[in-house]
Amino acid sequence: MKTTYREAVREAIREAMHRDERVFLMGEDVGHYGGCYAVSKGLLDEFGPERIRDTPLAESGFTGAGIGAALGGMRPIVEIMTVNFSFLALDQIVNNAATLLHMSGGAFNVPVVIRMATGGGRQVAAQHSRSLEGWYAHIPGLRIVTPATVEDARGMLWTALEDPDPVLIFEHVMLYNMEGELAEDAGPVPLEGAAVRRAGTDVSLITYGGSLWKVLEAADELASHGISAEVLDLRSLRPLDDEAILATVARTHRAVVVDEGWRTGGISAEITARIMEGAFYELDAPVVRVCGVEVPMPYPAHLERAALPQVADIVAAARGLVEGQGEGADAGPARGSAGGSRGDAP
Amino acid sequence: MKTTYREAVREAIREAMHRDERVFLMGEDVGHYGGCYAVSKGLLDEFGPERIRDTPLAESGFTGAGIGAALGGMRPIVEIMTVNFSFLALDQIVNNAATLLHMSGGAFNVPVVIRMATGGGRQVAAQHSRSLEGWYAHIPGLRIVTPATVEDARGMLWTALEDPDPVLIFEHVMLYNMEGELAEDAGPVPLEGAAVRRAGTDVSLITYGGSLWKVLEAADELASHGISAEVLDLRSLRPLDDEAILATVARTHRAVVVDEGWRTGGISAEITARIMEGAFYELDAPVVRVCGVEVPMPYPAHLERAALPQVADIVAAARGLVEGQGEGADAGPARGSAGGSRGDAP
Amino acid sequence: MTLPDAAHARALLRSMLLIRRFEERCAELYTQRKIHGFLHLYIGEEAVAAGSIAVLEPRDSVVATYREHGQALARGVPTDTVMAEMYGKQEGCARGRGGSMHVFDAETRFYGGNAIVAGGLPLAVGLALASRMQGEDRVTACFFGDGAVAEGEFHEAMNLAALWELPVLFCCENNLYAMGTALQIAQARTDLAARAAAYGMPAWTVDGMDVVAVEAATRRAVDAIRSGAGPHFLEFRTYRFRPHSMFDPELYRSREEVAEWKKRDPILLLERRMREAGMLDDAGMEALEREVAEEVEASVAFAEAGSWEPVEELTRFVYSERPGDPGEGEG
Amino acid sequence: MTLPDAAHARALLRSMLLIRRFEERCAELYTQRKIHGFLHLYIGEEAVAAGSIAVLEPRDSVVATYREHGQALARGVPTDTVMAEMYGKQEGCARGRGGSMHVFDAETRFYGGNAIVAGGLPLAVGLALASRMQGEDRVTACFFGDGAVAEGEFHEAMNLAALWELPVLFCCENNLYAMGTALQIAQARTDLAARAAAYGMPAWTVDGMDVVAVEAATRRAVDAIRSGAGPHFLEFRTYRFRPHSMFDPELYRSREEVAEWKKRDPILLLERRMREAGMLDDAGMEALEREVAEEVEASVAFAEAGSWEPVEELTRFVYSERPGDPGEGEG
Ligand SMILES: Cc1ncc(C[n+]2csc(CCOP(=O)(O)OP(=O)(O)O)c2C)c(N)n1
Ligand SMILES: Cc1ncc(C[n+]2csc(CCOP(=O)(O)OP(=O)(O)O)c2C)c(N)n1
Ligand SMILES: [Mg+2]
Ligand SMILES: [Mg+2]
Repeated sequence: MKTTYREAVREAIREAMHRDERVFLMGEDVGHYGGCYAVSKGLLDEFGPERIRDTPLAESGFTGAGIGAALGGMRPIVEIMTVNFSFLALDQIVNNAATLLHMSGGAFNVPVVIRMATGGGRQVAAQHSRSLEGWYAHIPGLRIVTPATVEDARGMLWTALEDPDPVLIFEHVMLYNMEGELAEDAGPVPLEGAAVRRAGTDVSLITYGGSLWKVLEAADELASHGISAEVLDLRSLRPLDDEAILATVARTHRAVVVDEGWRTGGISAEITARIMEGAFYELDAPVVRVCGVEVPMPYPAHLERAALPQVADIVAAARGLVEGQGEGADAGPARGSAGGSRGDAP
Repeated sequence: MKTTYREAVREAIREAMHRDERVFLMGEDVGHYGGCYAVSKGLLDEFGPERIRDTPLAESGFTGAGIGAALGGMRPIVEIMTVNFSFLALDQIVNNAATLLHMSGGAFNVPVVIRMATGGGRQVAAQHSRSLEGWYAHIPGLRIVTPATVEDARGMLWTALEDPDPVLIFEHVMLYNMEGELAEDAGPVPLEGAAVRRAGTDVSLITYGGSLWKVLEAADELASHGISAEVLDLRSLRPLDDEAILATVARTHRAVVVDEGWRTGGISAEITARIMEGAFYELDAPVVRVCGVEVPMPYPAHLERAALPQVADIVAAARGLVEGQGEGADAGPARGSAGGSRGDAP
Repeated sequence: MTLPDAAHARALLRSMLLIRRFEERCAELYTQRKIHGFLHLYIGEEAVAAGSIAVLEPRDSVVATYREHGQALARGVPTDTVMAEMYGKQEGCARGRGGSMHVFDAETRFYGGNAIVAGGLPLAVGLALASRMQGEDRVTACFFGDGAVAEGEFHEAMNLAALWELPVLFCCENNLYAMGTALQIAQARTDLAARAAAYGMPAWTVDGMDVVAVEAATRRAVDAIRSGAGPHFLEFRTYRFRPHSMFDPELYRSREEVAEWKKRDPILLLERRMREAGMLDDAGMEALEREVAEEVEASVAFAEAGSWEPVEELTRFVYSERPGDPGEGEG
Repeated sequence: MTLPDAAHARALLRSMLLIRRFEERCAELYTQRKIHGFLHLYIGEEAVAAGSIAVLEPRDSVVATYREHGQALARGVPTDTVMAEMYGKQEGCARGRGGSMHVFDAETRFYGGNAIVAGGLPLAVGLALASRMQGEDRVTACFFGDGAVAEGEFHEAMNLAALWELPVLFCCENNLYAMGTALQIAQARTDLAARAAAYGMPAWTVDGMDVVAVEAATRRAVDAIRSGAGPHFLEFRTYRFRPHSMFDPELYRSREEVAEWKKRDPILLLERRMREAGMLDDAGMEALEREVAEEVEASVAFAEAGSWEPVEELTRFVYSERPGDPGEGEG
């Protein structure tokens, strides 16, 4: 069955609400507006305003209320429109959701699911384009998942709602319109465990979320250059699937990490560090990172394109690594001038 | 002249306020209470309540007001009691302070200085013990400094106030009572550039802030085992001093990164990644990290001690690296059982 | 409200008309894919920006939201550079970095263009604090929507401003909706002026479709603020005629409601009264339309003729440039 | 306020006395380095917790702050496990993980023990929302200080509770100071009940030194909430006799002010009235003191006899344990 990512998330919410009366959705404009990305369109009519709960603009208040409702025995899905507004809810997410189980010595767990849109590519500038899922992965007590396929979008929400602890689901804004194949009987999908999306032998391309599709495209192009790239979709950023990361590196001996988030202190650094620690002697060359350029997102298309990892950057990095031309596309300022597809006007 | 870290910060504030009438201090309990760590004790009497400004409990409000005052031509020092409360101000710090210069195409810069206490070790449990300076280092537009010595505490605040952009200063809670030597004519200290605090040839111990003193102690102990450790104090986490990091690794060919912050996605990962990228072929063995255990801080002394990097852990890690016994003390759960000094009751 | 003199009435009408025509052109340019991203139109609400900002002096400061073309134009940010900003050209008032939601202009003390709901309020408090500490008699006018009133930052900013008696004018544009969320779904008490009064500051409700009323209330408030009476809060009752942004299917309100409000179109209201007062005739109106159309078209031409910032400059403006700097932020 | 019957009056007195003696013992234990970290004493404010929590049913929920020993004991969290928690022993009500600021107890629905000022308010709103959606007639009582009123989270929580008409009782302990910051330095309007009323919820000011008044006001509010009248706000005017925490040099208030308030010691007030009413004599008071002292000493013995959680268990409780789990969080 063909479905869009948006529909997959919506179906996951619908089914969960039918399956479990403790489940409800709350957030800004999830009801009457139909969701800022139209994810929850139609659900208000089906479930009513108690369970499809429009909230005031009060990120800390309603996220905290979701955490409290979870403590009280419900299974809330809290929608924060985008990760950029989640700063306003961060106290509740870190000081409460991530910490209560431990502070209470196991007395109170927090089964809340928090969904948010993430990522750039829509020319909505600095305050609306960040990718911070890797940043959240720093926080013990949280699970961070980044479904990249319609199957994961649908199945991970299901599993997240059955998890006793807080799960943050990051949905890349560029994926909502993406179509994919979903089995009629598709079920829940585990929250842990990376997936090899394409097998290969020369180089491992390690990525997740919205970047997966660029990486797969890059792998195609690499094939035409005679390079066999393995593509690993991390799927979960906390916990990371060390085994899968080390296994792919053990197969290819070279790795490129692709992450739309900013490079310094991003999840790309952690992956690189884990490879250093766990597969140093397997490496034929240092791991290369292709990341978002460290700049608040500029509005114009040509600058936004240059600020985000593109297929050409990934290809160049992988070729550089395999063909031994050094590090290839770097995420520093220099990257702006490399690669033919960037730099031209919109 | 002997002085404590606390006095050094206080003197830095005093002098800045005498030097520049645009400078003022604002935050919770900086005035009548004298500062929650007594840093600003006495300043209210000297400068009055306009310039030593007690604020209500409203982290976002007064931090944003500090950013606004900076836009308006003042040079505010905003004190957030501890990094744990800074989540409440994060929207203002990231969406405004870090971003305005870029969003405005250079029209408006934000010369605000934000100081906060960081770190664990005082048995104040999960909501008061975090080390998140490395996490903040992910954000472009911010400068992150972590003075470890009385000289840096005094001189970096001076320089920060002359910087046109937002500077976050992290003061480790365990340092306030520390005494150190300060030259009578000590001047401003640059915000960039790591410092070699001890020269060595066998292994580089890379650290910053409150951990510096444990690392120096570890280096002493290593010397007694015939291991010559070089100690690099990063001093700034954004920007990182790549040159200094790569240079010390080039000298010793082995590195241990010591960071009290949580391991996954911490600044330790970034440093490891930069060594991977810039000094891979210099390495005799993979970089080792000694970090805070990934757990919200427990209250009891023995568990807190086990959750934080200790001298014995650093020594074990460095010896493991140099003497070839593998990775030595790791920051995973296993660490809890290594090293003699931890694990006993308080 | 009695009309001001003819010249001033014409200026107010022109100010509103410029916003209207500018934004209508923006909507066209959006469908032509000249403007991208989020575009939030102010159409229907022009009287608020035109009437209130008319009262401000050049030394005053303005803080606005992502729906800020109206404020920017009323404030005198050049139409050319605002349009170039919409395009993303480097001749834009924020060098094209900001786009529609992030108009900035140092010349006119226009501090954005903030796309975080309520995010500008603490900034306005700080700007006002700076003025006070510097002994300047500036007023900082801070615009925000009804939706912002629910945010914690609103509360913190209101309390600080009132507590410290700062020269801030809070201009709440109550257009009854925050995206698709009607005021009564968002606020336990929908009388927003009463909410502000709870902080102990003067707070009045104003007909936001009547530019003359807007100006009069603002003048009273600004005079009081400048004479040291501390912050004031104005709740402007207004309505947006267009969807929230270019993506909004408008499921949450009826055509009838929109039609009803359009009868109180602020431009028509003023135009009618000026005609009744003999201040305006067909020829006068045509001339005004022509003048405004020329200004808008000139801005489009300016933007079209503008240039793209070279991609090599991508990492500029992450940190301030210093003498001798290559002008690059940290990579 | 007229006194309740003798047995109930004695129960209230006992409840306050237990808090007082427990905390006095804690202060000693702190100087003996048995208790560490931050220790915030409730001494002087006992009437608030004792009087209000007396009204709650077992099915109700309580959310408190870092100054929560009083609430915990009044709620019936066992004195033994609270004291063991102060020590950090694994027999503590939070296995020793939390310490003084983080008392938790599932049995009595005691949801902490939150050391972020105002951080518990949104949780209380959510707990109340859950009760409502589940059709339970629980009340959630949420305690917080005057300092919390300035926080954005206070505002957001108040609006949500009022908007959704949730069964929450907001118990504001106005002890006039937030650490060293006097109320008038923190609030533009110091009448906190009036501030709450602005959200459209019933809000009353109560003499927080009079346990009978506290109980009566709480009963009125809880009855109303349970019958579906939505949230209520009680401002308890009280005073802490001790420093903010064990580190506070108390530079911000005078000895005279403290002495003045001590004249209204809530325990002395009730004791005196009970004696006047013939409900209590010296022998009765001595018996009560003895009973309480025994309970406190027993809790110290319990804590002393407790054990340290093995360091190998450090990473437990980062994530929930599942069947077959080694019980370790992610490393
Ligand atoms: C903190 C935050 N939350 C959510 C959003 C998404 N958003 C953008 S505009 C808007 C509605 C704001 O409504 P209002 O304040 O009434 O202003 P209006 O758009 O009506 O002018 C929302 C929810 C945002 N930009 N910032
Ligand atoms: C968000 C936050 N900011 C600051 C602090 C530090 N702090 C702890 S208690 C306190 C004072 C709170 O005063 P109030 O709410 O009146 O409660 P009281 O201590 O008087 O009971 C402060 C500032 C904190 N814990 N959390
Ligand atoms: Mg609105
Ligand atoms: Mg108080």
